[in-house]
Amino acid sequence: MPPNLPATLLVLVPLLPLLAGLVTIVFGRRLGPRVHMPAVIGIGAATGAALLLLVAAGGTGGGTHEAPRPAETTVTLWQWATIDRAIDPQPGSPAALPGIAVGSTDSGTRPLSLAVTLRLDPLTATMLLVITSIGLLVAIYSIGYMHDDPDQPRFFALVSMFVFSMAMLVASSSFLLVYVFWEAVGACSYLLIGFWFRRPEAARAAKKAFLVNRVGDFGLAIAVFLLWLTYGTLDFHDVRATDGTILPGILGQTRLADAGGFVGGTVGTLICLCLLLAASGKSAQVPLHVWLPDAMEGPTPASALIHAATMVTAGVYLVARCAPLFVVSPGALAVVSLVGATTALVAALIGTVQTDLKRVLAYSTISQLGYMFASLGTGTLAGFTAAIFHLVTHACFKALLFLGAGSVMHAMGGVIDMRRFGGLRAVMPITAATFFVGSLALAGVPPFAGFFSKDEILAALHARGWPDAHGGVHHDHEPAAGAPAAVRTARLVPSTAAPVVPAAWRSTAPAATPQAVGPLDWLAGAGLYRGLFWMSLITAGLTAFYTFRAVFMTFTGPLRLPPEAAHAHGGHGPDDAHGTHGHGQRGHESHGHASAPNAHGHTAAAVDAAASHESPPVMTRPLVILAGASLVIGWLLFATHGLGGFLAATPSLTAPAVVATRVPPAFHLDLAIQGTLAAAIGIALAAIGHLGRRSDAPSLERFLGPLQTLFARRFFFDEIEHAVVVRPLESLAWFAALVDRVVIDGLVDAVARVPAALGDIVRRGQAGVLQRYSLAGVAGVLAVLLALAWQLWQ
Amino acid sequence: MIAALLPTGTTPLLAAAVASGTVSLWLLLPQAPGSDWLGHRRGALGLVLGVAALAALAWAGRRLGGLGDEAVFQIVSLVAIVGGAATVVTRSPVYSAIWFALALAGVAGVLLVLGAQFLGVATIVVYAGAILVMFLFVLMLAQPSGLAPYDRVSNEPLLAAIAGGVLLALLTTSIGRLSADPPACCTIPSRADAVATAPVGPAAADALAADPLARLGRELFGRHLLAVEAAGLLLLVALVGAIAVVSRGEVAEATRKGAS
Amino acid sequence: MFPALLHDALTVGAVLFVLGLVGILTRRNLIVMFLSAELMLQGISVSLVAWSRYHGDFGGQALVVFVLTVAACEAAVALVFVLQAFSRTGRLDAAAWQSLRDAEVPRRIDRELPATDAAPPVWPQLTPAGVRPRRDETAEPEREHV
Amino acid sequence: MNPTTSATFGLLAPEITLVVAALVAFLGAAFAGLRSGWLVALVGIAAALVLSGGQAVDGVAVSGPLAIDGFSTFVRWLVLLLGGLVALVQAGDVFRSAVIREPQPSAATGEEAGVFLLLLAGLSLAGVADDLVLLFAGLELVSIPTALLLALKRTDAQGQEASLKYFFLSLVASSLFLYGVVCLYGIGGSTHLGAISDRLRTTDPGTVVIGAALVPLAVGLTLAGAAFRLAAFPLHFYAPDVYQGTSPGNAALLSTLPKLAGVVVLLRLVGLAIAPPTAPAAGYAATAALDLLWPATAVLAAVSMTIGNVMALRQNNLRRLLACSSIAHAGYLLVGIAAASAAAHAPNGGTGLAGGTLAAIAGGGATLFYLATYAVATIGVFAALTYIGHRWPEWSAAVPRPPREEAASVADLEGLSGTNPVVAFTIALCLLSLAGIPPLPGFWGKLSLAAAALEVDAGGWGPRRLAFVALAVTLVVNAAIAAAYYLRIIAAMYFRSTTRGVQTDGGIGAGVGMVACLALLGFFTLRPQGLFTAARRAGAVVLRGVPATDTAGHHPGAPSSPAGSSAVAALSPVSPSPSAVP
Repeated sequence: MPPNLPATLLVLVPLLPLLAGLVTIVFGRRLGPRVHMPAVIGIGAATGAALLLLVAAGGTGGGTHEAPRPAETTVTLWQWATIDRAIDPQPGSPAALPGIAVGSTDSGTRPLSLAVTLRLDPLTATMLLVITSIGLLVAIYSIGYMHDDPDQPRFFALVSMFVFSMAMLVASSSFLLVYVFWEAVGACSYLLIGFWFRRPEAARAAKKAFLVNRVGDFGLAIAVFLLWLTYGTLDFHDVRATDGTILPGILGQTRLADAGGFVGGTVGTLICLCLLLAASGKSAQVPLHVWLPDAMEGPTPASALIHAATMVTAGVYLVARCAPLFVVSPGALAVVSLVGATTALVAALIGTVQTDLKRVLAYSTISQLGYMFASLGTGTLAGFTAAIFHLVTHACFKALLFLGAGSVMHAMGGVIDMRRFGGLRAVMPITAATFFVGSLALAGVPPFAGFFSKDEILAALHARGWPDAHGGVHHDHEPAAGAPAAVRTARLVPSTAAPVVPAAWRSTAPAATPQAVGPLDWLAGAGLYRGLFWMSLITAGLTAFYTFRAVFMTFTGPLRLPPEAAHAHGGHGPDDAHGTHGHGQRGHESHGHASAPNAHGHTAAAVDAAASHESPPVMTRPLVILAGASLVIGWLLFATHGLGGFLAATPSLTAPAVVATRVPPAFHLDLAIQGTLAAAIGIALAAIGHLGRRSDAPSLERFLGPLQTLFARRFFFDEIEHAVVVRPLESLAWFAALVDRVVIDGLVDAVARVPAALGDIVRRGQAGVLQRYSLAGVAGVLAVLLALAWQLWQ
Repeated sequence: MIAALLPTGTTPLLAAAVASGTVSLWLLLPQAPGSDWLGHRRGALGLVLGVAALAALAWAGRRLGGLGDEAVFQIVSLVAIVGGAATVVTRSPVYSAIWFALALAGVAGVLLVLGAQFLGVATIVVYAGAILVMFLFVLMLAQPSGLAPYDRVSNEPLLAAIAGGVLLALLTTSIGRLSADPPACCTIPSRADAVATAPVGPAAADALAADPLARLGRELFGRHLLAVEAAGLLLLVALVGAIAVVSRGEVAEATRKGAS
Repeated sequence: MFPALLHDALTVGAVLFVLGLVGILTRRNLIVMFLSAELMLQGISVSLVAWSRYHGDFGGQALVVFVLTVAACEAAVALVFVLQAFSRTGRLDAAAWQSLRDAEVPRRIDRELPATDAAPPVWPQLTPAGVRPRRDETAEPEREHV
Repeated sequence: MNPTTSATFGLLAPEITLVVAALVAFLGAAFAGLRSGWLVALVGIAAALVLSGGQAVDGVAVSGPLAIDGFSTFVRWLVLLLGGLVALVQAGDVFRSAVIREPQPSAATGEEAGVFLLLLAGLSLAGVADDLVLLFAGLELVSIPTALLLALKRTDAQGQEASLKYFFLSLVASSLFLYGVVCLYGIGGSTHLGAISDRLRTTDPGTVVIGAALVPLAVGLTLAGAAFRLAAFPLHFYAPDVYQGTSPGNAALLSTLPKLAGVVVLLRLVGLAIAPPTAPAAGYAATAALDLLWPATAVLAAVSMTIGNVMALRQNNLRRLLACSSIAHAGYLLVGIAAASAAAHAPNGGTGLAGGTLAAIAGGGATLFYLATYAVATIGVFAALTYIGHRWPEWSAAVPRPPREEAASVADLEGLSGTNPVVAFTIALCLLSLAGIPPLPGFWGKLSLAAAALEVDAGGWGPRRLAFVALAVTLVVNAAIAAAYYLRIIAAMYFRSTTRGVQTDGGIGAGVGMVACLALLGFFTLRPQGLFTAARRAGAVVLRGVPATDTAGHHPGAPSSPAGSSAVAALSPVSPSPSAVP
């Protein structure tokens, strides 16, 4: 590969979708039926470039036993702005990196340049490939899905702009740029959720998503400020000034090479918590997850792209990218894990009682993202790579599931309530089969993709909960606390070639670095991770349950179609599509066209099954491709341990404290069995409740199905199961949903309401009376004067 | 012991003057009758307190030295203050304007005592001669007879009087602190240095005695020539703008009437 | 040491300034408000001249000339505004202008006031013989709301 | 003392051009039947811009009461730029009046334009003034024409009420400010700013006593005067009423040009107290002034932005909402002033460049930069509102068409993206910039303000730094709150549909102004560096307290004067073109 090629490709990956978006905006109407071409071609070419980049980013990675050398390429596009003085890190703090020339600090005029710099490393390459390839498949799928929508140009322009923003987000090499594109993807998401803005739900959901995300963005802004204050720069990479001195970037190799180069303690924990707040907002973690289920008001392909596969993983990316910052704050890491596991469990519980197919998937997304956070929170190399691994596999199968749901929705005339249709495997065989594959992957059934990645996450959690079980070495006799623990463990790695348990893993141990102890470090004990492991295991079972509940409700049982389905393909005129997509099809009321006589009854028998059919090939082919990927990708990546080794060369993951936690890749049979067992129980429960039943049967009337007599023996079992398992589970889930709706939503609303209430108070002052104003003004001035006089003369 | 409680720069006498002045102002300001228990006694009480405040203020002042200077200054400043207070508290706006003319006379006197002859005369000419007469015209035009209700009540008299009292206390305290000791940080060990470096001050003030009018003119048309030009622009813009506003208002009025 | 004249003149200026401020805060007649504002400027002039004399610098006096000019300009503008306001509302009341205010705040209305300070004169009305006495609504003392 | 010479008038060529244009407008309107007064205004502003382009930026040219330096040149440019934009909007407003036939179409455009030109001249004079007298005259030349324009542009009851309220409150505010000027004069013994600065920084006991007694009054009352012009707490009450009662063009004027005056006053005040690099030491009164100024401005900043933003949340009248937003932005501007005054007296730093002066310059520069970006965005919004003009109400064909209504409430913008995409896009972009969404200029502005606040005492974690971190956090929180109501407008434009027609009778001038603001916003988004550098230089000049000398030297690159050149070189943005480490 020529030396300049990676840089060129790196620029091309975001540039091509940007151009595609601009072309679509400018020429949108003139392209007519080929309006999708720029987006598909642009994102397609970007996908090719991303594939090549994956090869280029390989660097020295791949070796499993020697510590990988960091691989990183940066390319600076232009200087955005230069500020003539940056804050220098406080002398004496770890951020100041003693012994390394930090620019011309003596004159106090070290310039801070805000450059637009892109970077290439394994993490970025992986993310870029996921973004562009899922984007490509979604764009192709949308050709079929959106083919009747009059606003196609806007849709494809937004998708292209989103791919551009997301690519820039993962490729930019500065916290400031990350912040800029963090907002940009939020804006794209806002516009796509509100795509059908004539529906008030969509507009409301868009606004909610934006406002909730602002809370997270606030966290990112504070984090950026704190990073700037602490490290004096915002770049990830090292910058070499003209005079040859190196300004170490926050995640640059100079700093990474120094074991004590990162600030822990209170400030470090605060930075990490702010970053976590940002990540929680974008990745829909408790308590900022409330926007994601509502975001399903957007077009299904957009949901698949943004709210399942890519944008919501930005938080995971951010935490993984900032791994060295987190590793020195075990307390913050513990909070990450805690938030993640809690989110996973709560969202899974809520998912079990949803009747809207897309909402089931939305809660499932929240839950799976929670898994990733739980894994990140372990702070081990295995945890970080497992999270990214799960991110990749989840992007595959969740996009598949969403697109499948979209296919169902497309065929059902916009109806997505699972109680209103059933037995669709007969009419939509390809969708049913691919959806089934996706569900197996999501449920974690071997050998599908989700199984491997979930297994790695469970293993990572298990390793933190039971260090001894993983061949950990106890350091009961710790050396003097002054010695840097990270260095110590790094020295141990080659000699023993055995996994080492950093001291911080035990609850009473000091922090991993010799500096200040963070305020939350007491959290990071083995006991916490044990609890989180069990939570995750339960979540795995719940995941399988709600996934297969949805599968059984949708695709098995007697064939039933909603009346709207007849209209879905009755005609292909734009008005028709507009009617079905554009106007409140989410409602339970029979909608359809007001003018068209509703000749179809509401029962399955009355619906002409022929009216509904499988989606066109342009929609099913992406499903098949994704299904194939979901089948093999987990096995491929796991068997070769390729991804883990590849990612280990990411500079962020070569921090000594991270490298110290390297363990040889292994397949944990016991964990695999536990995970599979949980999934099997979940599937079995779902099958008992829903397999072959009418999906609209209330839970008490389940036994009215046609197979009732044949399974008479199951009567007692069903009842017992219902009383012992289903009822408690349901009430728990309802309770979780209630808490979600009332408390957390209410809390978010309350946060929004406080300023408004304050505003109402302040507005009282604007009474319109001239002399009131002057009196109030003079009183204010007097207060200032008195305060000043008191301050000076006291 | 009261003095110990007060901040540097003020004296019990001054504080009493400010306090009684505040209360007197509150009592004298136009208020609807029967609004409190004082009733018709508030006017008398206010006057008594006001006189007391003036006396205390006069007593709290510094001695100027020569008896003649002292007496003249006391009289003209008394006129200014009484006129000003009466302007504010008189119910009838016409009387208020006339009291204001008296206050202007007092101010002119103070300016004369301070050695600003030109400004003293200019004040009388500009204000009493032009502005005030104009306003009296307007008053006569707008308010042919009697007292309007809004002249007989005032807006939040208590709060405004308190605000005024606080501000006056602050101002007089500041003025009193002008003769305080310098802050601890800045006492120069040797007084000789201080005297040597002392810039303009009371001694320089005597220089004013020589031909003040010419010097003021030189100042105005020397260094401040640009500002004079700017003042000319200000007068121009006020004149043109005022006429334009009036004429446009008439046009609008005509349009409104034509429309209706 | 510190010149007594400066002290006393500054005090006079401060008193005038404060009186003017109180006036503009309390009096509702637009013209009296304006006069009070001028009173504040008088206080400022006195203080400026006092400092000018203390420092032996004519800048302060020059500034007073400009204060006078500004006062004249303000007078012209104020006259126009006051006249226009009067021609629209028929009153010189500052509190009459309340139509611009926050949408949620009610209009502020004063307490009822008798028309004059004294009790309103009520003239005896002689009723012709044989006719039932009738109350004349228009003769009722007008009670103003402001 | 520098006498006023003919050279003084030469330095004032742009202002004189403005005045001549104003006279042309006045006389033409009165005697020659000139109808397009605003055209004269635009030509005059353009000519003034051309003339000011030739002025030296570096160094200080002092003549009479003038100091033409980097700061005053920047202010002058900003005045002319913003003045030109506002004039475009005002010109559009005239066309609108022509359509709705409220006052006579061109009754007094000559007078309006002339008054406006004199306002600009006054503001520019206040920027170049090196003397309290000229500063005061310039500021009054802003206040009185503003009140007159309020009365001229809208003659109905609401317009009258707005102008009346503004005028009387400005009387109070100017008197308070003037007493502050008296105190400054009392301290300084001269109206010359340089002399006042010297006396503030002296250690002579007699003068120090006067300073110690008068500094609180001087600081507090000057701040009050500036707060009125900025529409900052506690003198912000007039803003919502006055904006609501006047035309959008006047609202654009009110929300920008007086704010510039307020910032000029405050920066001059801070600059008075800062020792120049060559001065021996900071005096008691100067440090006291700085120590008093920063907490006061910080508190006013926090309160202003919070009050403005929360008050805007439930407003439906657009101009009222934008007035509340203008209050909030006054608060943001004060953050920079607070940072500048705090950093200028760093407890550990000495004087000159070694101490906190650089951080102070960061604060001043950030304020000026933010002001420029804010003003362009807010003029853009008002230009668009002027351009929209009127909307037809909902009506059915059966009944006669009801009259048009002025587009005044948020609901009046519904569906604008469908009917007028360019207008909707401009409003949206301007509002997003005001909200501080990256990468728009408003974001850079907020970033530089927050950065300036965070640079105060960056060495350690003292109480001052904690206060400023809290201030920066308040700023960020407020930006988040503000997004809610800006978003409401954007949502109304993009997420609602309507059948109401748009009149767009605001005239072509407002349309041109709108597009100009859009172009400027786009330019500053991509290349904020130029404006940033200029603002920073201006901040450096005004806050370094460069001694006023008649020598027009001090070129940054000139090696002739070692001390001066090194100082300036250290201030000028260094860009050693960093390259990435492969």
